[in-house]
Amino acid sequence: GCKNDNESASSNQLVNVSYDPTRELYKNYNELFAKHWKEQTGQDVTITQSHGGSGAQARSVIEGNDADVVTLALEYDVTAIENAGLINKGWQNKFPHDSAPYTSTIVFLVRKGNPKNIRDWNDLIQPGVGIITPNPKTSGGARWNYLAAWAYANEKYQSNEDQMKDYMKKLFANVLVLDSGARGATTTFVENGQGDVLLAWENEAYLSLKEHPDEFEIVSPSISILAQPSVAVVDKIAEERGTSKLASEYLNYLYSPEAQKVAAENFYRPTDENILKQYADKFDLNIKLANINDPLFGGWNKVHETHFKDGGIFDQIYQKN
Amino acid sequence: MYIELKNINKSFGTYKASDDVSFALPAGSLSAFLGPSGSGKTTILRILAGLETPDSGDIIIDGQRVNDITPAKRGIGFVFQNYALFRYMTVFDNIAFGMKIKKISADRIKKRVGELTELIGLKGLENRYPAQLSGGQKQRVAFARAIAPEPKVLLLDEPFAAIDAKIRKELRQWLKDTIKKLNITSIFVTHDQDEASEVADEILIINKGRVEQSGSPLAVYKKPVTPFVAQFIGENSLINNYDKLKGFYRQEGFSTAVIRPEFISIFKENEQYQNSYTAEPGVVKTVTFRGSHLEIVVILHGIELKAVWPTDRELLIPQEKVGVLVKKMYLIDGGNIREIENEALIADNSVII
Amino acid sequence: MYIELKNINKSFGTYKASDDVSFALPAGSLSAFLGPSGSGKTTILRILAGLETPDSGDIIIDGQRVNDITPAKRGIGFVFQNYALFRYMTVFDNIAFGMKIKKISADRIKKRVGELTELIGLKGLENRYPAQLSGGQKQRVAFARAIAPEPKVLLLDEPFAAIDAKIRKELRQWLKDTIKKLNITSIFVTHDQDEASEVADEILIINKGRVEQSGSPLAVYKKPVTPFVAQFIGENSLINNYDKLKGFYRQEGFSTAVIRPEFISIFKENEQYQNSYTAEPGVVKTVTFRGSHLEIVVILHGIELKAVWPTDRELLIPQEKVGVLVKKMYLIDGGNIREIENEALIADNSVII
Amino acid sequence: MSRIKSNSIIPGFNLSMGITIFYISFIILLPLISIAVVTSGITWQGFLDTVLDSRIMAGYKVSFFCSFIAAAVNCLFGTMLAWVLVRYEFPGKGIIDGLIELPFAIPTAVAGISLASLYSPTGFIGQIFDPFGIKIAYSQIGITIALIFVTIPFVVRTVEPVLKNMDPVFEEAAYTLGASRFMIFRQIILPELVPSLLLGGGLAFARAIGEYGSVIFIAGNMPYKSEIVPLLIMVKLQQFNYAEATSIAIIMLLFSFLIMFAINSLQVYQQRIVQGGTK
Amino acid sequence: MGKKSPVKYFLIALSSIFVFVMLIMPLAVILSEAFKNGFSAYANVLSDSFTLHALQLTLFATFAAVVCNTVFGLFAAWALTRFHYKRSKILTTIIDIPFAISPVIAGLIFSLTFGRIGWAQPILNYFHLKIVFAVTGIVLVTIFVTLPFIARTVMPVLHARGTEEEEAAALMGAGGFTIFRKITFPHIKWALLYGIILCTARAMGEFGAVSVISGHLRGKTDTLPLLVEILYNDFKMADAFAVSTILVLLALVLLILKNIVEYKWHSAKE
Ligand SMILES: Nc1ncnc2c1ncn2[C@@H]1O[C@H](COP(=O)(O)OP(=O)(O)OP(=O)(O)O)[C@@H](O)[C@H]1O
Ligand SMILES: Nc1ncnc2c1ncn2[C@@H]1O[C@H](COP(=O)(O)OP(=O)(O)OP(=O)(O)O)[C@@H](O)[C@H]1O
Ligand SMILES: [Mg+2]
Ligand SMILES: [Mg+2]
Ligand SMILES: O=S(=O)([O-])[O-]
Repeated sequence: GCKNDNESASSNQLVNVSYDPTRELYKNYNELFAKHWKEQTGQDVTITQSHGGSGAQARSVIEGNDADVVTLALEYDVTAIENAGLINKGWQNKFPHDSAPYTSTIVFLVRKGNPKNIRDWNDLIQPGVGIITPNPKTSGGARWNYLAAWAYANEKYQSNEDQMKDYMKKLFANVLVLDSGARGATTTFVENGQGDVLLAWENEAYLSLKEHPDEFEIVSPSISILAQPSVAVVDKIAEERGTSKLASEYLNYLYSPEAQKVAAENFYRPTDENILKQYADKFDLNIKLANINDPLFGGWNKVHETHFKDGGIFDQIYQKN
Repeated sequence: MYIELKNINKSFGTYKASDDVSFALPAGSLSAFLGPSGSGKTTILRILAGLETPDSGDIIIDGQRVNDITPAKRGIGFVFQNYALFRYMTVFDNIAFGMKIKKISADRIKKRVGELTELIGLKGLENRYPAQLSGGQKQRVAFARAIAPEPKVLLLDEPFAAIDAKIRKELRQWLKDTIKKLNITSIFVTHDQDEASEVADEILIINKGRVEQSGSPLAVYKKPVTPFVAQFIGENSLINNYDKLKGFYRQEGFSTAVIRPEFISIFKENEQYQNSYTAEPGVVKTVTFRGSHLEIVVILHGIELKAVWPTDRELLIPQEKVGVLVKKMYLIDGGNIREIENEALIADNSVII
Repeated sequence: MYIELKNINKSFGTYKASDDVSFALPAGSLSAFLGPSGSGKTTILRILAGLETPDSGDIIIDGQRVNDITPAKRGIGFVFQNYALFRYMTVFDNIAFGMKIKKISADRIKKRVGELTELIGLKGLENRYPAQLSGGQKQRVAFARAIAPEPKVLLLDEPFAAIDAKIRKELRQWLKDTIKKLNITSIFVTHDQDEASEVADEILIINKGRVEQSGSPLAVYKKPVTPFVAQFIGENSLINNYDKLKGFYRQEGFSTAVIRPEFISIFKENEQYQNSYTAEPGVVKTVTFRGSHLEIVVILHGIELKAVWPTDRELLIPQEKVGVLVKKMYLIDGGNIREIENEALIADNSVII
Repeated sequence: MSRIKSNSIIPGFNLSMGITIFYISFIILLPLISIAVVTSGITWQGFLDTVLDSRIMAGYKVSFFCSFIAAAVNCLFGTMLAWVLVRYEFPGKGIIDGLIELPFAIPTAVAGISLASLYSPTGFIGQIFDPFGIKIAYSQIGITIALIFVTIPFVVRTVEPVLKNMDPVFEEAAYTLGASRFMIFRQIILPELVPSLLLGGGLAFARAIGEYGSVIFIAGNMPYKSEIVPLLIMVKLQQFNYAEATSIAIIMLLFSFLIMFAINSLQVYQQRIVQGGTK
Repeated sequence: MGKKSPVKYFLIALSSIFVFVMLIMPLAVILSEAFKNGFSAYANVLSDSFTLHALQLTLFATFAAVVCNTVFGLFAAWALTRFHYKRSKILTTIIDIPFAISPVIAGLIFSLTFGRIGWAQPILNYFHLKIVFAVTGIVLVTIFVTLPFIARTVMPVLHARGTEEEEAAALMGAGGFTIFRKITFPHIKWALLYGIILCTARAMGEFGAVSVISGHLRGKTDTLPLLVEILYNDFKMADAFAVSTILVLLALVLLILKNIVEYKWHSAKE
């Protein structure tokens, strides 16, 4: 093939700092992309993956983990890297769909046969229902759980904030264990048999189902939230390392039909409508999905200010009284 | 007899630490176990106290067989070699310990501890910790602690071993006087014969787990009954060719002679003396000052003999020619001992009379 | 002089461990530091060896000031109190260590270690580890190790402290003979006066960081120059009301008298004796057998006095009436000492002559 | 400049002291400075607000309480284990002895997950207690259990050598004075063990307060009830709030030092009793 | 004195129960989870290249930490026990700090010192050094976390023994290295080995501090404990526990070694 003189050897090395649990997803995608890149440029590419809690991963990049691209659970976490001056402003618009190549949503995982007959958010605040969710303060995924519930409450109580808060209070009063991460919550629910319902990312719910097909079922609530894991090129680092082009292409290619299929196979909802339709049997397409940019939320920054900041609504729920 | 041991045996593994030990001690007596290191002194004491169980034999205290009775019930006080004071207790608490266990009232404990600190001369130091005491003071606290519960028998394992030479001497006398005053039947262990002689009414010479001889210090000194005792007690010269000395003849079976310094008389060359006829000419080899007297080594027929010389007489000097008279000796061999007098001297004296 | 210390001072914190220490010892001499525990003996030895640095003063060995010379270069052999043998080395390696450091050839080392083990009587035990030796054997290995590199000065810190009474006595003589044979200038530390007297040519009495007196053992014994020495040396009786004794009068400023046992003569009641006129009647309080002699405590005008009595004379018994003659005494007070004779005795004797 | 010099004849003072100080500075002190550097980015008021926040205070309470109980339990069982290992011979002793350091080698998260599965109400042990309404996992009991697990080696391994080297003569002395076994233990042996118990217990306590990985899986992490301080630090970090995180860290460090200092002081006091006066 | 008694059996029983509940049962959980999917699944996990790399990195970091801390521990023990140094108490306390510090904070302080936002960054940049989020950082925090072990096991032995043997050797003119090698080392070798083993156990198992500083780069900066967490978070419970068993196995090997060492140490003391 032809050799590009401008690119040094290191430019074929890519570091993707991602979150849990996207290991399988990117393992598959990286193979796909390597093939694609080879076809395109004739070069081999080595991609190093990094996985961890979304927030902790963002921090590691800020503190010195040299990531060319980040593929995190929350826009908020990517913004934090932006604020540290490593990602250029406007990264959300660099790639389609707010730079979220695949999405997910929040569903309920209940025990086989749904003994507590949990169908929708309202069933969760019944007395005697035990809920397992990670802590929105420490887990990115848990924030989606929380926001989905908030979207439901908004619908149900017609934006009456007092009633909404009351609903949230009742909901979290039923929470038995607030694990620090999504996986911890899943273990608590699945392995340790705690609670009646686990609030989980759709993809994680499917993973659990895959491991224990006979023990659980997934319940889709009437309304949920569109969880958009964001991707971005860490411009400053990519430039330093001369991988900007590769990094861009790496993320861009996520939107290709092949990559979208890989996402779907790994239980992420493809953003490509056509591919999504192909997997209609897999994903419940009837859930009404709120969006983080809806006026109700007004984007991550506002959400953080209102809900998750110290003293925000989430803290008020747990106000000691 | 107050304390009796009958045919006590005790082995550690294959090592026989007590070998058919029997003895009896009267009430109120103060006895010493004297013997070389490893001879089994501590073992006997520990068996008496109930800290070791004998393999066989009877332990009788005040007419009662106590083999199966715990130490505290035997009425025994034990003073350990390194005191074994409780490091985290004050002098008061150390002394009071045994009484507290007996649930004696606080008032009476206080009174008795007061008396005891008075007795041991440590009044006012009740609140000190053992580390704040000198060796001699520790020793006395250990003593007070042992006698506080008013035991009938007091056992002391090398009570003076860890103390300064000078203080040791003071303490010996103090201990002897105090024990006599309290009138407790007591046994102490030592490997220092001066100590045993000075303190004890009766000494038991222990060797290889056996009691070799017992009796008053002077009696044991003057009349050893086993070869071991003859050699062990006193500052002896041991010689083989004893028949070279005038007045002594080789006796069948006895290969070695033990000669005490005081068995030897030394005369200055120009001195007028009795028995000069029997004395032989020798040469002074060394003169050593030994506290209150001089120790002289003289050579006689090539044999080195230790003798004493008082500090207030005219000094002897090395190489000086002197007259040497060996008055008697012990002959030993295997298990036998025989005391023999200088025959020439007997003859000599009989002539004069 | 071979070893000289000049005005050495050393403090630990506020505690003055060496207080203006000066002395000089000739080549080839064998000296002893004698003093109570904590008096600063070890400190002086360690300063000499270079193990401590003095605050001020000069250390001179063989005419050379060695203050700033490293210990290893001072040519000093040191025998530590607890031997400090290298536990993980055999006897051979322990003795050879200093020579190996000096890069002496293996052959010569082997030869010298051979000689030394011969000298210390441990031939054949070269491959033992220190743990497999008895106390006395360890002591001798420590000695051999110290002299192996042929030091010019040998320092021994309480060489006998951790050894059995019986073995200690043997070892003393051995050490003395060996050092004399090797002719190394040596100093050893002890707090046992018998030991110092027996082994050393010269003793230095140390008290509170100061050298109180130095001289031959007999000289120090016979003529103490400070009150401390008078009390410290010998088996003394200390009395205050010395003017009650016949022939002695209270002297201005001297409140205490020190009387040695050999200053006292004791006479049986029915005995014929010289000076009987001057002797006073006393009563025997206790009789203690002390190895080769008896120690007698007599009471005279209510004063207890210690005296000696030979074992070969007719025994004294407690309560026996005896004649007591005090021939002389030391009077001490503060920093002064005075030797006084019994005036009655002087008069008495002068009469007879 | 203070004079750092040794009068000792033993060589190597400068070299060894130099290396020690350099190493300690580089590995311990230099990084520690960062805490101060980062925290200086917050006002004094902000610092106080952060560290005195009611949720954080609740966290201290949980952390200290559970760590204290864990350390206490380990003092009790650690002493017992040490005793059994030193004084008795019995089959399986080697296994017990060999397992003591296991908690060091197992990653804390693995330990936490295993313990959570054992002690959850459906778990092997949890189900025994569940009928009695006792919830072990997801409560402070669970936190305590995890902390006990990770700090087991400390007390056992500090007490063990002391017991091993203890002269039996003290016990014999008490025995001849008529003391019962229990009294001998309480009045003679225990005081001898106190310094090592303090040290082991203190180290266990300090370690427990800082423990994160093994606790969060079994804690339940309910605000005000079972949230530990390290988790709260993580919460702050999750919000990229470094200064507040290090503020809390400083408080924890101070507490750790206080504990160490207290232990040291107590030990000095003990030493004084044993060694007599200050020298 | 103490004959066989109910107390003895009670204490042994109680201790056994404690050890069974607190140590053996968690171990059993780990093993049973690891083999949940059968032995071949287990073997697959262990032969995975990332697992092998993580094992390699763990062993490397452990080795580096043990070597550094051994060297340091010996010098520190020498400095703090062979000489009367006024401030030795303070130094000893500082050496203890890593015991008292939360591992998470331990990791954080390194990140905040040597990381992109750390105050030492300009210096490191100048020299083109990368410490955190690289193997160096992992080694550094591992050193930090295990720093006290060796110094603190060796120090009491040296302390208890006094300095006379060293003085004796120095008097004969032996140099520092000779004294250490010939005189000191034989005394401390078992204690040293014991400290090394403790240090190794802890270094292998360290998670919190390393996690903060690793960056979790697969195949580069993942240690075994980190790999365990990633597998776990990836809904691969059995794989996670399978990897844990490597650590357990290493630990058991170490513990057996430790028992041998201790046995020898104590028989050497006799
Ligand atoms: N518990 C034990 N186990 C094995 N052997 C022992 C034990 N106690 C004593 N011995 C052995 O029994 C012998 C006698 O010991 P014992 O302590 O009675 O001697 P000792 O006369 O008191 O000696 P020392 O004067 O040195 O104290 C020694 O050889 C000793 O090694
Ligand atoms: N390194 C030190 N630091 C502080 N004080 C010391 C030190 N070495 C000795 N001392 C003090 O100096 C005094 C003299 O000690 P030294 O060891 O010289 O006495 P000693 O005459 O050898 O006593 P002993 O007969 O007990 O060995 C003692 O009071 C001792 O406590
Ligand atoms: Mg004994
Ligand atoms: Mg000394
Ligand atoms: O990985 S989480 O941050 O979503 O827990």
